[in-house]
Amino acid sequence: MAQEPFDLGEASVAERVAAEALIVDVGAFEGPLDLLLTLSRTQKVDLRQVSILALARQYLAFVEQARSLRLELAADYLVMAAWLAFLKSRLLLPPDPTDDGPSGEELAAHLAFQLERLEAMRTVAARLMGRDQLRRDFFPRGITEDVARVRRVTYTASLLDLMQGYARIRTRDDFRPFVMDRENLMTMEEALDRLREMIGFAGDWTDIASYLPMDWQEDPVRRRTATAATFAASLELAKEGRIDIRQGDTFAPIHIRKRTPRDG
Amino acid sequence: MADPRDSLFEAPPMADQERMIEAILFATADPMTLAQLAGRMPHGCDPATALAYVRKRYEGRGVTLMRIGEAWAFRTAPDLGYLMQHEVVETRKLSRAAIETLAIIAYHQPATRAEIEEIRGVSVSRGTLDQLIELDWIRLGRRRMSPGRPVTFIVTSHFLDHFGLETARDLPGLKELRAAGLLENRPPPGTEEPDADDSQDDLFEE
Amino acid sequence: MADPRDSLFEAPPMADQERMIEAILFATADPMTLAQLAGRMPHGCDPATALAYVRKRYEGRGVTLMRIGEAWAFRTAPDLGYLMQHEVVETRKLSRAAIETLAIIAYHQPATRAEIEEIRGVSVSRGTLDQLIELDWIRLGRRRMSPGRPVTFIVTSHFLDHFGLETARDLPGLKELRAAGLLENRPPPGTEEPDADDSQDDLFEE
Repeated sequence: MAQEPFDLGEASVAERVAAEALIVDVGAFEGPLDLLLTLSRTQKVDLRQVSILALARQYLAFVEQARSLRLELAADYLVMAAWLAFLKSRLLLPPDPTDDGPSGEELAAHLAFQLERLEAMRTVAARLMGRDQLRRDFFPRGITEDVARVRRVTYTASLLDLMQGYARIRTRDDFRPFVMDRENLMTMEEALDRLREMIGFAGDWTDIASYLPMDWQEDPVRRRTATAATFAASLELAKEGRIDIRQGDTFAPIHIRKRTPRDG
Repeated sequence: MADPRDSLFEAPPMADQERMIEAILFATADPMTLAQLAGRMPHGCDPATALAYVRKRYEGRGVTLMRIGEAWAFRTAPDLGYLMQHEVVETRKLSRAAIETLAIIAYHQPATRAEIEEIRGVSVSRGTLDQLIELDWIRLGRRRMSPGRPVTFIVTSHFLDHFGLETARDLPGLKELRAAGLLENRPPPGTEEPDADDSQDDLFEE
Repeated sequence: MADPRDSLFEAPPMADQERMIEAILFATADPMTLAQLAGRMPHGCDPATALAYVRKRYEGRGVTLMRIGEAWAFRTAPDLGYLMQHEVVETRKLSRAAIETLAIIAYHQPATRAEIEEIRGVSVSRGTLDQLIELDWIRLGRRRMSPGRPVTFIVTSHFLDHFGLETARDLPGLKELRAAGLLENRPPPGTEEPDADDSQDDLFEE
């Protein structure tokens, strides 16, 4: 199989055809194992009986030819070539008793196994793809019905949750008991009652502070709540159309007066 | 496999035509008219007759052959429509805000929104109240006779059922809560311990 | 109509259960597991038995009940595929590498990438695996309990559905391949015996 160095100028037609065929072939192989499998088919025997020695020779010749044609061979082809050259020498030489590595026969048997396995996988792959396939040979339901997903959320809480929730509120640091501290709290209702009574006598603008009861003016806490309640009450009365409210400036005293019918 | 249209000049047996109708109507995305069926089936077929047989075969089954205008399709038997619903029940724990709001209403009912907010110290979202109303655990009570006539909330009998209470007065009082170790902090000094029953009387003595 | 779940404590008659199976499986293109069927049927139903009856009923019909892994679906009879030219979904042609990789995973599953490469003798491109995963024909299996804990690939139930296989044990030629020892993980001579107990046995032998 040795060939003259490839030269474009002097190459015969046959050489060029051979070279092109090789280029095509190298591209068509999926790696050295694929190439070996193809080569082994030329032996026309069951893969179990394939002569690995003959196969190694064929492969090496192939690689040699590719090199002589200055074809770029991928590294793994060369690695395989080196390995097959090693295997060839193992198969040809009598076993070295000092070498406890695998024998040439073992290595050859494994290569044969790999080739047979690859071949088998290709066969079953073809059988698999040859099967009836969904949406090509058999079909699923064409008119599907949506299944309405009704999501029902139920909430749960136990009595303990409830009690703990309440306890949590009642033990809060800033907890102020509800409707308790009546002594120092003027409610809006109280202020409203008082204001309703007094406003009838106030025809002119009067400072809202003057409506605070005497006993709510000294203690700052009591004055604050009374002021707030009275102011809120005055807003309520203004809403009802009973009084007018004015404030001259920010933070200036707030004045109220009774609204007369002609104003309304 | 060879297309029977090319090779058959005799129509396939009616049993085969039935199978064809089944397969076509099963797999197509749209109902099919007789003409469309005939166009798909081998020459010489009689889709009208085959269709009649198929229709008979599926009578009373879980799917039936239905006529939709001029076309035909398999449809779920009407009485099995409920199978096309898949109910997923999700159980969630009530949010802390909802629990606290509910607890306040239970202990203080009737309670206005302003009162709930005062006790919780934060505003109560409309959604929280809506959720509790939807759960049928609270409902609107009488309007409070105070300015603005605010609505009040009270707990429902459904609430009592759910929490295994005969009346809201069965709710443990603060003393019991403390005894149960639920109230660890003492109230700030100078404040009196309220009797939780107080605020509930007007509702439950009606 | 009332939900039978609320009112029935006795299971519906088997004939009705058959109808339910028909209705539910006709309504979807996806295979459904026994658990999914049971979830949709009233309490006390026995979908496994009902399925067996339905399967028998549809034997030889234009549509047949097929088992796909752990799930069930109606599919048209393969011999009538020629009638469904309009429904054929053109799929991208798979490369030889993809087809071989798929076959290796199917027959050797769970298979690591290194094993696929060992069998094919070339490296497996990321794109090939991605393509198969995108087709939903393979998915990641458990990690192999070997150094590096490599990921493994296994075929999906969608793969079984696509190729009309009841289980992965029904892959064509599987028995012969196993008998010939071609599915054994045979390490090259002179290398350490790998831990074999994690190989495909668990998937094919129950």
